[in-house]
Amino acid sequence: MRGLIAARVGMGFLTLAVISALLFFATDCLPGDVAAALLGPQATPEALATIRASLRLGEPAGLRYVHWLAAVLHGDFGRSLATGRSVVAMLRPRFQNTLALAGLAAIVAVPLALGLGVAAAMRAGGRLDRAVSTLCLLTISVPEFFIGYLLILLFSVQLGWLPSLAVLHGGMSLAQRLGAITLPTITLVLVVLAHMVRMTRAAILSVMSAPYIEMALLKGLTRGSLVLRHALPNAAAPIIAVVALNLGYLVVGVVVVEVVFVYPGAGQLMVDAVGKRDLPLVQACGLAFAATYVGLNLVADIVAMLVNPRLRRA
Amino acid sequence: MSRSAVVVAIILTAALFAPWLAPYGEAQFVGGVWDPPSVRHLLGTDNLGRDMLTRLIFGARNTVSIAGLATTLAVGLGVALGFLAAALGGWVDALVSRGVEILLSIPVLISALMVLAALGNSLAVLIATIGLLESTRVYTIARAIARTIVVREFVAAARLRGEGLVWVLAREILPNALPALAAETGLRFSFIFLFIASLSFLGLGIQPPAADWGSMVRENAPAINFGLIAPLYPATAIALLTIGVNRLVDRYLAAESRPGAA
Amino acid sequence: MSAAGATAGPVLRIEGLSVHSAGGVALVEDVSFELARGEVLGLIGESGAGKSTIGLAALGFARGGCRITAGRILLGGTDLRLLDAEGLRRVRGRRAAYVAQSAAAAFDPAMRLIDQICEGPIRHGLMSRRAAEERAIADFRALDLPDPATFGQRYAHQVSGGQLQRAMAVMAMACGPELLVLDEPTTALDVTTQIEVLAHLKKLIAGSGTAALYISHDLAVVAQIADRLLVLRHGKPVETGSTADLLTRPQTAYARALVAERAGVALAATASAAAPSAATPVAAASPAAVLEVRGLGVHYGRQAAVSDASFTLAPGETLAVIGESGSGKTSLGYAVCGLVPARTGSVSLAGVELAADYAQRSREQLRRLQLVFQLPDVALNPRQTIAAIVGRPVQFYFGMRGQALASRTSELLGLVGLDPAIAGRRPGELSGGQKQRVCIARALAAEPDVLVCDEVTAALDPLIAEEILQLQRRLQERLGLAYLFITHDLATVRRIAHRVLVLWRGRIVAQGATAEILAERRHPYVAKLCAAEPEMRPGWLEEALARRAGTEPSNEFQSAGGN
Amino acid sequence: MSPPLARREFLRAAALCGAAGAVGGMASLSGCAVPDGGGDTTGMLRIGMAGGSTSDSLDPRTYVDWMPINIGYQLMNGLVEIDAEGRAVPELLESWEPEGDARVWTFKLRQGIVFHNGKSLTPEDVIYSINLHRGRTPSAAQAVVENIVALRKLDATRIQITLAGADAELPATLSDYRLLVVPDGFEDWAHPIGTGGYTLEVFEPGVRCITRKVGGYWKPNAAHVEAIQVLSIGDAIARTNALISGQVDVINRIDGRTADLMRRNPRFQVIRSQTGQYAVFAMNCEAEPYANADIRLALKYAIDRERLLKTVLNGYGTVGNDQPIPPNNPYFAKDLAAHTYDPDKARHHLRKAGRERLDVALDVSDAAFFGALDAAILYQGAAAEAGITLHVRRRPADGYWSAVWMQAPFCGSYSDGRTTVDGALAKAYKSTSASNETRWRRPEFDRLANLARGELDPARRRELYGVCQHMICDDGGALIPLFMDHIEAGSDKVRGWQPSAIYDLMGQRIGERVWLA
Repeated sequence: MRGLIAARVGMGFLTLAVISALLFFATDCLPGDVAAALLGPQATPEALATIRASLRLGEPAGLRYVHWLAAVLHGDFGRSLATGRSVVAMLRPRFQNTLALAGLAAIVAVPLALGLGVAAAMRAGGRLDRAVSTLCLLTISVPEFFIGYLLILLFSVQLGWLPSLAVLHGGMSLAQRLGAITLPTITLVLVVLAHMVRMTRAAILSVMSAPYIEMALLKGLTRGSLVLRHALPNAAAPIIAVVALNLGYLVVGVVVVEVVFVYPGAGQLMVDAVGKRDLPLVQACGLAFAATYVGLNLVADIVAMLVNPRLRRA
Repeated sequence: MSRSAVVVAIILTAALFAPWLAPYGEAQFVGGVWDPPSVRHLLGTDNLGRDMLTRLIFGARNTVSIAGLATTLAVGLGVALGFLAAALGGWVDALVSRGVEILLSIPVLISALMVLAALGNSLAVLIATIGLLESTRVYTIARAIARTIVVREFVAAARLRGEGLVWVLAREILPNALPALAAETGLRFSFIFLFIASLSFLGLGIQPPAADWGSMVRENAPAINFGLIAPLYPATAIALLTIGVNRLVDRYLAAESRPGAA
Repeated sequence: MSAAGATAGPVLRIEGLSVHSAGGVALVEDVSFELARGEVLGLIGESGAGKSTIGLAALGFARGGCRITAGRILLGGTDLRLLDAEGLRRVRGRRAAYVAQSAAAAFDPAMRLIDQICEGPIRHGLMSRRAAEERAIADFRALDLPDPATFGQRYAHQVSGGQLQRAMAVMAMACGPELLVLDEPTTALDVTTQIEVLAHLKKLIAGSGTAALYISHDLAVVAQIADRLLVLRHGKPVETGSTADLLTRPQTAYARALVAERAGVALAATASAAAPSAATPVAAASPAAVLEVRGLGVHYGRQAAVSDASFTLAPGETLAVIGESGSGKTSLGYAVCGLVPARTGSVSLAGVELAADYAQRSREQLRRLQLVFQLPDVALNPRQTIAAIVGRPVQFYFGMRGQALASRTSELLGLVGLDPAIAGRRPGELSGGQKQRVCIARALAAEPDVLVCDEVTAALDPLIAEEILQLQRRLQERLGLAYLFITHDLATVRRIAHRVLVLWRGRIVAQGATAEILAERRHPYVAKLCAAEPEMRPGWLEEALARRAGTEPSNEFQSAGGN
Repeated sequence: MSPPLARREFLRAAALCGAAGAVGGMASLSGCAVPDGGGDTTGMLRIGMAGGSTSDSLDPRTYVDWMPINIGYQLMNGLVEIDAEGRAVPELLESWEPEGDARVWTFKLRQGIVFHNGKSLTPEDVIYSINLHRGRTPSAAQAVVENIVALRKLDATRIQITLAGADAELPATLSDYRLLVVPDGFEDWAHPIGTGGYTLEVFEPGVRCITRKVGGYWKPNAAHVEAIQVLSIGDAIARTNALISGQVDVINRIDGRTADLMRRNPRFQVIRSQTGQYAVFAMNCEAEPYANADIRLALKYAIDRERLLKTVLNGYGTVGNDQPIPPNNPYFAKDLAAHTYDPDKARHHLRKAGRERLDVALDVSDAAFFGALDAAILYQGAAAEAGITLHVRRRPADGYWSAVWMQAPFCGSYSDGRTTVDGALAKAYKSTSASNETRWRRPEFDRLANLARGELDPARRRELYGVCQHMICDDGGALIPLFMDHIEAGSDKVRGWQPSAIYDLMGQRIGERVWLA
């Protein structure tokens, strides 16, 4: 078990290194550079030259990447080309916001999805099953920004219960904070719910035809304990995989929700950074997202192993 | 014919015969902005004063063709790589899986943005980009499915006979993986609609004046604040096609899992 | 044998029971019988006779899509067919319990054994958790399971087949049911483990006074445990009576065939060592060996599955490889085929040494050495038609196409006794016997010199197994095929093998002509194998146990408990 | 020089909802409960505006987008202000005198002004602040002050500026929002020290900023509200919803349709400013086929400007006539023939250029100007009538201004209103301009424009500028279909809110001007 984990963590770092290189050279080959992005179209050639000189943009990309890598290995993620502020200082509050929103959405979505998935599996073919699957297909087929707009229209404009702006800042009490991110959380829950419910239902149903389920039935167990005590633990592996995939989306994929709810998350920061070719910031955001994603996959694999006794002492 | 089959059939005929069915030209301006439904415009007009019904019909053609091509590319690439990784294992599996993990961990909008900004926003590049990015997700599912089949005896029997890798993948593994892959393809087809819509958030997406349902939801979204239902038409169209396709997949799965069909 | 007297009325009375499949086919038609307290009724018949269906009906259950269409099922006076789902649920496990054929599949792999065993009594509100656990541990001790106090903490994959089967019995008896249904509980076990489990089951039933329905296709096994027998064929009752009467004076023709077939096997076992039975082929002296194996060693990680195995196989000869499960028989066969790369030693075909890994062998070498798997269900691709399965090797090796291929395929199907019309159907639609014939046809399509058969008859009913063995002898005589025949069933060895190779913990402990090896019982291990074969007369079990208890062989031969 | 609309934050620009001009309004105008925005909002003016980005800084040399400019005017003061009629009026410079040929100017400093750190305002401070943008500087305002040759302190209250070329409207040029006055030698841009009505309390770039009122503000009738909170809200629908649900008092950049809707509800007010902001489809006069004057005219006649005004802006703007001076500008050439939509005239010019049909591509993105994509689609429809096949190529908003603008031969662009006519002409039409997007270089035009700039006699100057406008309109490569109004909206509680002659939100000085009823 430990050997396996060490290997996976090692692979994780390798992945992060490759991602940082990929992001660097991809952003670098995009048209324009940070000087042009900063000064805009009115920039005079002299002003552009001054900035480029001060930020050492003249050096070849490879050299700049090596400088950046060397600095990172010493724990210094460098300063933003656009603002000169420490990249970590810019990213930390926003990444905390992203994790907070993703965490809250996960706490609501995962149990709800498992519950609905199990319930649908239990009464497969019944009215509840059809209702749940229609709800899932509906949420899948509506773009997330549209769900966001509809929620804002209903809850903050019409009913006025909840603010449509999820602008988090120091001065807010916990209640205000939760109030502010309620609508974005509901949007995210609806977006990831469907995939998890359908996969949970499919995983449980595929296990329901196993001989030990028939045996449990012949032992006179209720359908509820049949599904919860016997089917669910054995359907855990595919369910954990789909939960990890969706948690990854909650962290990595929510740029659009951040725009609609004006939520100061890391997604928009990264999009801004790419827009301005602010390479150190792009790298920092990219690595933060990648580390979270690789970490999530690792945890998912370990949990999957723990749940399956056969692999526990592998 | 079940309800969902009828819905999908209607949408496909609309897609195939768009130019003949549509009452007006794809980009023809016929009225004011968001005019209410009338005799001349059954579903009213869109954000530029074009006939909504015409846009939906042409939108069907573009959406189904683009999403269809992208899905085919995504599923084709994802399944091929997934099966290879499962069948060969070892360094092939490790290499491809790490590569996929890299692509999966970069926010999808950022990767799309980089590729489209660098290579230009043509239709081919758009479909290739969506296909490539979505194939990473198909890969993970296909690999998991193939790994359960590769260990079966009949695969060993084929390999023992000296069969080549391609034969084993295509004739031994693929037929058994089809049911599960069908479920994944159904979902992927719908996710790709939404991908096109969110791309238009970055000013990307297909070249105007072509219509696609995802972008139409995007363009007409503000109307809801005026109590107008303009964006609901494309949104409903996407919902109907998504539910229709996935219900048909469920029906195929039920048929597949009946005894005799193993 | 407990007294057969009915005290408070029959525990189970089934009247005119009929069960139909989803497609409307009658699986069971108009079956009636009674079961008194403490009495054991044996249900005998080939697969497809409806035995399991009746067993499950006794718990008011019908598998996948089937429906109980007629008759009454009275368990202690209550007709199960009148109960709703909740009523049935309260009966199952509590008043009537079920023991499945494969314990490995019937146990939930993700839950500790003790939790699954105590689940019944706790959920039915009969006992507290602590009381249920204490009772289970007591039962473990009664059934000689290793360190009973902690045995329950293990998971199903950490326990041997025989131990699991006993644990399943404990689980079934946990609620002290009135009726116990045992569905072929020992079939999946090898001979030596079978005796132990049978003995424990008999003791358990006798001790608790529970009525039992014992389902099996092996007359000799049922004879040891059942008071009365009911013979079934195609879902209809054929004959019923006390075990002793039926075994000695079977009335109906079918019953007689069953008894005779099983007796034939038994007779051969008891025949004096000297006279080789007509059925046992004599190795024809023949010149060059078609297959030569020198110092073969196979390792899984650090564990040696086969070490230093050497033997030869002549054309047209059958060499049987016998030994308990876990003795390395299958590993040997797979190593010869290259499916499992051998660590040491060499395998040569017609004098030419083969690469250890099949992938490095030439197409011609692969063609001349074919493997037939044990379980036909998994050896055939469910999505391909029979024509595709059997035709592919012909197309692959000999490049035949179109009409020539079609006629060759039909010829092959005919060769193995199958109607060519099934070419268009899929494996899922065929019976076990038919599927095994397709596997053999596929192997023959390559026109091989050597056929490695890995326990090909183990999963089949005796009558069908018999047909497959006869088919293989005919093919051997016509095509000069050489067989490397892996099995744990001595009867099969006697019927088909020229020479025998006995494997124990990966080593060859004996090798020679069949009659010689089986008759002389020189080697203690071979003796133990022969002694473990049940004979079709009541009371044999007690003698065998006494014999085994008396001459307790040194612990090295203690059954490792097949896994 | 002034910042074009939101072109840096491409996502915000894209998020400006590609829908033709229609941005979220309010479905039903029935009253709805107004949730409290949190914090002590008594006397706090809450502004929700587009134009903020995570990389904003308060250093005037970096001002390119709206939010930093708005905050800048809260903390600091400029040299000269532009009033509602567009005239240059004194701010920190009390009065000014040109000498002889308007090449040398003397400015008198307002007295008794004190910085927030107690230091009183001196000529050295003004000179230092202007020099920040001269010479080797990363400032984009370098082009604005390029004409200044020498900057001298005359005495304790006066400074003298010598120009390379005469400029009759130098004071208006000095009203540029980047020429803000800080103490001599000041460098700590994270905590700017200015003479404005407010001091900085909280600044989170791209998120929000709070400034608190400073007592004793020298400017009469200004700095009424206790505090100002500016929130960066990129998405137009989000901005509108924030106002409707009462989370902010003022929002900028709403579209024509939402404006109509807001107007009908007494709880809200809509402010419309005509500041000379215009959209342009720029043709590269040095590239084929745009080098041919007739091709340029054909394209100018092939666009339906009225339909664009109605559909894209819902009427909130005025039809443009392919030259940068708006109708409400005193120097507007009234005798200019309008290029109204005329497919036949377009075909006529095509035939003069020796062609029956024309096939061209127009690169565009919503990062160019608000509703650019929809305008291009409408143009495509109209041009087809004139036998012109216009391929609209939608380009990603990301990097539009570096990858498409000035690269593609025919692309969408934008210009904000200028404080002076010369500013407008110098920006994109003089041969020497770095951002001459049409590469239309006419020495004769340069000579006339510079002559006009130095001309002190208004009548003569109007005549000269008239000729310049004719030259651009008839021969230039700029197809300017629309002048676009700035539209902003707010709750009726906000008082003293007037349309502005330049930029929006009262020339970005709304913070110190309005009060809450």
